[in-house]
Amino acid sequence: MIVGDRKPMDEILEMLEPYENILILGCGTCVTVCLSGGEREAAILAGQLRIWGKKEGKNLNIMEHTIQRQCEKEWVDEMRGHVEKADVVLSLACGVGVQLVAEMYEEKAIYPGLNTTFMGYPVVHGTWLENCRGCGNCVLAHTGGVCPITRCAKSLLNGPCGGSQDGKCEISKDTECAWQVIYERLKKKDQLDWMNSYQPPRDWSTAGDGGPRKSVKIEEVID
Amino acid sequence: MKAGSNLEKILEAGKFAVTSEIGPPKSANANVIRKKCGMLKGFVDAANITDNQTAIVRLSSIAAANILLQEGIEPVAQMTVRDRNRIAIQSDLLGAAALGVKNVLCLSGDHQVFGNHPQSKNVFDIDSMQLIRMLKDMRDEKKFECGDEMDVEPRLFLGAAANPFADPFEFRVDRLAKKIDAGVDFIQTQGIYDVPRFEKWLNEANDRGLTEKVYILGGVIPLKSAGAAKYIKNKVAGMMVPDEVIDRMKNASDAKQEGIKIAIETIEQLKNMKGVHGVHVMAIEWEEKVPEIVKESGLLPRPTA
Amino acid sequence: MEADEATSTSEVPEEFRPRIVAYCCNYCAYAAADLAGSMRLSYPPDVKVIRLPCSGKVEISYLLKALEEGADGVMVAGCMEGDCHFMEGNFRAKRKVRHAKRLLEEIGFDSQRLEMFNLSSAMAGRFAEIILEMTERIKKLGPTPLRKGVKD
Amino acid sequence: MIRSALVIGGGIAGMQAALNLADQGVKVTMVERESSIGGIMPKLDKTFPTLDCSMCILSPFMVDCSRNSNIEIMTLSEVDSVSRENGRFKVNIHTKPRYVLLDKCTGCGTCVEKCPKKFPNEFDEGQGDRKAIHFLFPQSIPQAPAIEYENCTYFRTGKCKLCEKFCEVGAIDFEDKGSTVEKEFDSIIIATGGQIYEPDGRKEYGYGEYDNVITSLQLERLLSASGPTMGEVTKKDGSHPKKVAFINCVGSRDEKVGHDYCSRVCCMYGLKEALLLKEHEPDAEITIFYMDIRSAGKGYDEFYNKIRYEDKIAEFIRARPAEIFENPNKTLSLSYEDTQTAEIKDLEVDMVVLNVAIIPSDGTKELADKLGVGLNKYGFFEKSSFSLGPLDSSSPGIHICGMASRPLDITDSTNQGIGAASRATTDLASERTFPPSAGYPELETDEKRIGVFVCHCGKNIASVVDVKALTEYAKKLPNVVYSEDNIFSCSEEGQRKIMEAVKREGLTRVVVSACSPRTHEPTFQAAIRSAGLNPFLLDMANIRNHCSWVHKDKAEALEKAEILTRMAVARVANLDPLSKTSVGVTQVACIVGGGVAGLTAARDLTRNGYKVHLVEKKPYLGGRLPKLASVYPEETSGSELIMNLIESADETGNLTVYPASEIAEVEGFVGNFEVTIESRDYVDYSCDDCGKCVDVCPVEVDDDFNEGLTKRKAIFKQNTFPDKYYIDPETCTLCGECVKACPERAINLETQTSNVSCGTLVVATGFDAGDPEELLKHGFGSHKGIVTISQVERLLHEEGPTGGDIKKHVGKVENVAVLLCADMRWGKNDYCSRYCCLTGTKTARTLKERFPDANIFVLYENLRTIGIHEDLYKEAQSMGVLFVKYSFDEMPKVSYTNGLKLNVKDQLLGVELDLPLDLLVLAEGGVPVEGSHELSKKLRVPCSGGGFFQEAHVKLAPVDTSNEGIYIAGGVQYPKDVADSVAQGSAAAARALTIITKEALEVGGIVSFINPELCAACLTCIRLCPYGAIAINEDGVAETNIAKCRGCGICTTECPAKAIELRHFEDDQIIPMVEQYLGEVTNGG
Repeated sequence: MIVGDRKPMDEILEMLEPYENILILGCGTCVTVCLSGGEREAAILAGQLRIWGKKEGKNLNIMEHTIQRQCEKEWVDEMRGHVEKADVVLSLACGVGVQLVAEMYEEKAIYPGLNTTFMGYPVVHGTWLENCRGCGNCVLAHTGGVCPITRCAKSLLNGPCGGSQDGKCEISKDTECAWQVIYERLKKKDQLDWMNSYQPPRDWSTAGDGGPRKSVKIEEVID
Repeated sequence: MKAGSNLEKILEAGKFAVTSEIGPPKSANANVIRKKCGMLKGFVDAANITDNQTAIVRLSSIAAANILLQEGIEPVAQMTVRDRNRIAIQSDLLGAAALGVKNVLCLSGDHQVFGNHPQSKNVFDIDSMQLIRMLKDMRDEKKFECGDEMDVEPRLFLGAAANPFADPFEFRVDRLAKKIDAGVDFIQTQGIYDVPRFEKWLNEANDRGLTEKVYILGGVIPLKSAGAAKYIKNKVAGMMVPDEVIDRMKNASDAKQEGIKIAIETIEQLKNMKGVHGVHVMAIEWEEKVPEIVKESGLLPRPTA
Repeated sequence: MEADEATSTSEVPEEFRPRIVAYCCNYCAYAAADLAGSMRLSYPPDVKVIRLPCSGKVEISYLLKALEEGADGVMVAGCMEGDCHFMEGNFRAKRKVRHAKRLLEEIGFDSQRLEMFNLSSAMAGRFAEIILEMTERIKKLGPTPLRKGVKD
Repeated sequence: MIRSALVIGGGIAGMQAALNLADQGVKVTMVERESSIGGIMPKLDKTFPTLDCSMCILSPFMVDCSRNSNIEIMTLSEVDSVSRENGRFKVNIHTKPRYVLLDKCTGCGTCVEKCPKKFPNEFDEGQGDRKAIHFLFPQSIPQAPAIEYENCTYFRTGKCKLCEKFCEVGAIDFEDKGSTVEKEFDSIIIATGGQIYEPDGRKEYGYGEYDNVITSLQLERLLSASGPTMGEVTKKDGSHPKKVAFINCVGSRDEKVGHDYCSRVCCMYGLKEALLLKEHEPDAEITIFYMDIRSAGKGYDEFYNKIRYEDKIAEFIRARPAEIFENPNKTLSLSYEDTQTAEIKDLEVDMVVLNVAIIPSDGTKELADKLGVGLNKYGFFEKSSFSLGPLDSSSPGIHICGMASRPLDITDSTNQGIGAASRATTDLASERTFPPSAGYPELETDEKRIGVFVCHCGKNIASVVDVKALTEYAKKLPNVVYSEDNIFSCSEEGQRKIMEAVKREGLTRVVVSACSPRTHEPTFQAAIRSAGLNPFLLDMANIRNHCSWVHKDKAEALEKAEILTRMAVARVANLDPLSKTSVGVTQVACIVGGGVAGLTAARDLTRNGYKVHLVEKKPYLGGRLPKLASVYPEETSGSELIMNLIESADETGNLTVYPASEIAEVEGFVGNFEVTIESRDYVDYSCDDCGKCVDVCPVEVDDDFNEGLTKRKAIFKQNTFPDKYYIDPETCTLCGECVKACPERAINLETQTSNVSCGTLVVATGFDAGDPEELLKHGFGSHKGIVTISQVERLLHEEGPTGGDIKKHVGKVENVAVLLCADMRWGKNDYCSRYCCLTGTKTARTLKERFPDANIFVLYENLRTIGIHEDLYKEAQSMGVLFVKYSFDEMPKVSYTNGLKLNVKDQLLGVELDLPLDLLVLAEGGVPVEGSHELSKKLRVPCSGGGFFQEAHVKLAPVDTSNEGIYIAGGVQYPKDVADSVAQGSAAAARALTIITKEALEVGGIVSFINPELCAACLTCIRLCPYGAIAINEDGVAETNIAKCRGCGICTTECPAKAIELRHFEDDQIIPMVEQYLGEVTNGG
């Protein structure tokens, strides 16, 4: 899923400073599941802002609303009534959602309430780990299902660097060395050949280094 | 001859090579480098110039290499893939070759979180393995990475690092084999304190015939204090210091001298190992001690190639 | 008011009676409050208890809501750590209160107005003490800044 | 005829027995001679080793007893006489006058306040005061005071009657003469408990004479937050003690006072009190005088180690002080011989705590005579058999539990109390009876018509809160259409008025502003339900406990009462009618594990008339017991005991055995589990014992039945059930030779899968004896003379590999050492296995019996022959077995290269002993059986750290698990001896009976509800539910299993989509209370 973290409050308050009618817009999919932008987080943020407003002597009208997905036009369109009542929308969606809302309500002030951090999964309740960078050229078939592009701090392709020790990455003892994991998995499966042979430089053009990406399912598109 | 460097010649001649390392200053002060050159001249066959080691900004390794050439010491320019993409690397090394640099050490580079610009964006467009192959192709095939041809190729003697003390240990010889396959000419290893582990790695490399395909220079880093030894053991990823070594440093009346002694003992051991073709003495900010270490190890005078 | 009742402090104007909401676990704090009654322990009347099945039932929005509505203080009281009737509800409550305190601090609201306490059902004396402690604390902090009314 | 039982004694064992009987449809009369039930537990501050508040954990059980319609509590009562008629008991019960009428008293306590006389409080062990009319303790059940005749001014002088004057409900009755009733019962449970030894027999300690020598129970009261000093530990002069000594074994292990048994609990409560004392008085210097620290139980040794070695709470001195002198400044001087240094020393302290023994409670002899049951030599009730009948007296139909038979801790008293509930219902023809479900009326209108009833509680509320004003105030609250005040809302009249008003005014919701919902909500729920209203449409404002009793200022109190009432009105307006639903129960049990605990459970369940599926991993039943030459103290062979159990269960026709079988999968929940059993019982019962299969079997392995001393084939037979050949599936290679050789075609090498439906599961998979890895450290396996106790049992067994002659194995038996804690407590396994001191000492004694001239040493670190097993220790000692204390810091060293030798440093004599040995017996402890973790995952029952199954509560729910309907018994929970395993087997059976005796279970009510429209299927609730009650349903969203939900509400607060509500505590029922408290008061409605 897409993981996000709520923006620092100072930044949020600065964005909202000029406005009185504020809509906190939650998103019901990824950011709900990663506990950063769903109904509950929207309610908590709204509560915080109300207290802040009263404390500052502002006459704020804080509204909360959560929709299924802010990254789909139809859903975003459905909340037009709510948006119209607000001067500003603080979207708790990922960057995708914020952009679509901004696009569909061009006349409104649309601000992000989250920093979209990465794509990952919860290791244990409350802790998420990044494990895909969407590089557009998946190598998982060769690496025992562990992505070296994402999980190796140097995105190496030819095995662990000299900083790998006791299964940990050189950048921190809390980070596991992806290549250690890959090595163990492949060894167990008796599939070390790929890792033992030279891997040439990658084509990063699919990873966004070739400019903004677009995915077209030609079978779905009527020209 | 691949590059015709002094280092290459000494190794080709089957002589025991000695290299050392010079860290460029964190400023534009060329005199620092010149001073260090003075210390090393006549005691080493070549000296490495580090490339923004531990991701701390220092004077450029290629520029420093040029100063070494002026001072009459053969440089080994270090090149990491952390800060440059394949375009910049190829360009810089063409320049280096044009200036007369003949040795390059291909490295991944320490991650920038350690350095003084932890907020910077890293590159890692290619990895050290791919860097070796890219430079080999430039030298031997006269081809850029993209396949385009060039007329005058960079003649570079290609080095790489090997770390027998990193994990997974079983993969470390495989990785050496990969580097050889990629086209490396010589290897400088991580600093050796745990000699048995190094030997274990070397024996396997010998068994697989790898030491006949590449020159191996054992890394030696003299210790200054017991505290430094403990720091290296606990804090530096990919390095091992056995407790006996720490104890020796702790119990010594003159710790610095003990560090030098340990370094010399290690070199003595390396000299007698099959598959070791030289030593790489990394006296970090302690370059003045290199002559003593080289001398006491019986490696003087340095042969002329 | 009787002279020996330990509710008056010198610093704060006499008329300020704090309004404090206490979310209490049915199994410990609420029971301790009941026992405090049985033992006729006296404490200030400024706290109103809301009974919950477990302190783990406390939501962050309950805490914020009370403050937003103008409570001068909010407290959560759960079982002693390790003694939760529902295994670990009090630990979840502890985390929530800690988080809520952070949320308050980041909007510049004094998080001392919110506190979590742990006690067992037998600790009637402790309950009275906690109420006194919280009342005193809030009296020192003065009325909630939210009741100053809207500035123009 | 309705099934009925008499429980004598209302302590923890008696309550557990009564609750578990009542919950399986038995009418229970509980007779208690004090004015409240509770026993000793209400006096305790906290309980070891978890330091739970004693009253907190006990109180719900007491309240349950008082609310259970199958339980009649008779306090101030004793059994007068007993006779038997047609297999039933006729019992006369005499009740002493309370002088307070229970049907009238509301427990308001005004009388206690007004009573002018104070006397030393017996409940506080003579510390502090109480009135002549008093509650035994604040939470007493029944919630009514009693007048102490001897101390009452009226009874002494004929004047006073203040209590009567102030009682507004006329509950005081000075004419009360008490009563005697005759009742009939199917069975009787003795749960009369024990009492502490009053140490006046040890004059040298000056108890009762010196100011600051107190008993451990007195200290317990001082530590208690509700004790006489409100939790302050003070000396007689009111100051705080800075130096305190605890003396263990006061009255225990002490022939002088005639209690030479070990009281089993004192080491642990002593440690606990030392710890609590240190918490109260962080500067206090504490010294503990001890003989052995007997911290033998789950988590006990860890508790001891933490206190002694990690936190260093106290100094430990192995000595028994000879005498105590009181100095003029009231400090105390102790003189003692340090047995580890042999020096005579003195110690001066401020306070001495005597860790006193447990002795039979007063009146035990008289009661035994009335019941016609015997007493043991210590004066406790005698059991039919120590090991196999730990809950039975020698008289059929009369059962014993708790400390009535021997000193026990709360956990074991609970085990026995619950267990007695299954023993007392076996082999009966009478019928079970359950209270009918009261029904949950629906609400027919959306109209909110709220009635508010304000209670005076006599003067309790009315003297502080202006009740009339509050009643008028309530009338103006939103949606309130009616309000009235009552003198006592909870009295019969008060309840009738509420019911009438509900009907007359068409009320749809009710608020009672009175006392605590914790005590009175059920009362008023029942009242509105009788008036046709759903019981969940009620809320209470606690204007007594939280208001009138704690505030003195009338204006403030009224204001607070108004707010509390306003809040309750706001909540009740949004409450929804809830209902519970019936789920049918599969009235069958499944037992996993066929050792002594599992078989005991099987016997009790089958003899209660229920079908049992018994799954055993081994191809034969019996577990460890059939291997034993003798079971202490019965001296009967283990296999005989097991065969008796099996026959007793089998003859009912209710038992299905699955040998060589394992649980593959468990689905479902309490009342309806689906269990998949995989069986590898390859040989069927047409086997005619010819043994040809054995001849052809090519697999030879160590015979585990003979503890590896001999070999056997993969197909084999042992002298236990079933009586046929069988194959050990773990070693069988499925080669098929036996199939070909069998003339009866009795062998089929296919795995059979059976699916069994059951309402409950009992897990009794036992423990494994000995940790091979640790035993290796003593040379086990390297020398013939180094054996385990299990091996000795086989070597002494007539049917064992040497025909009972151990000499055949080791040659001569002249020098023997038994090493206790061989694999426990000092290395990898840092816990005490509890039973090995017993088996080790028993082995030493048996060997001494066989070889009187042999030198036999027992090497111990702390000798833990707990309870009456102390007998065994003394017996062995008197026979000449030598006991040597060693230290874990200087472990005994074994050498065997040049003859077997052992070197040990005797910690008491300080000398090193070099012992040449013929036999070194390693007393092995218990470790979790292989596969415990896998089984625990299948059952969704957690394991505690070491791998033993985790009980729901270490003290009061020792056989329950966090998965309701699944119970544990025996070694799977923790290593224990046969008697304790049997008691737990019965306890698990009793718990299982509370499920399968019912045709249906009521579920639902206050449970969580997940709105499928909002659920994002994020799994947060599933991960965080402590009871595994939530799962993703067929529609791909989370759904609560209302049978598993316990209503904590944790899921509701964590759901990121706010899709979950806890019924009865929904956001729109909580938030309006906050708004009504803090917002502007809305008038009118």
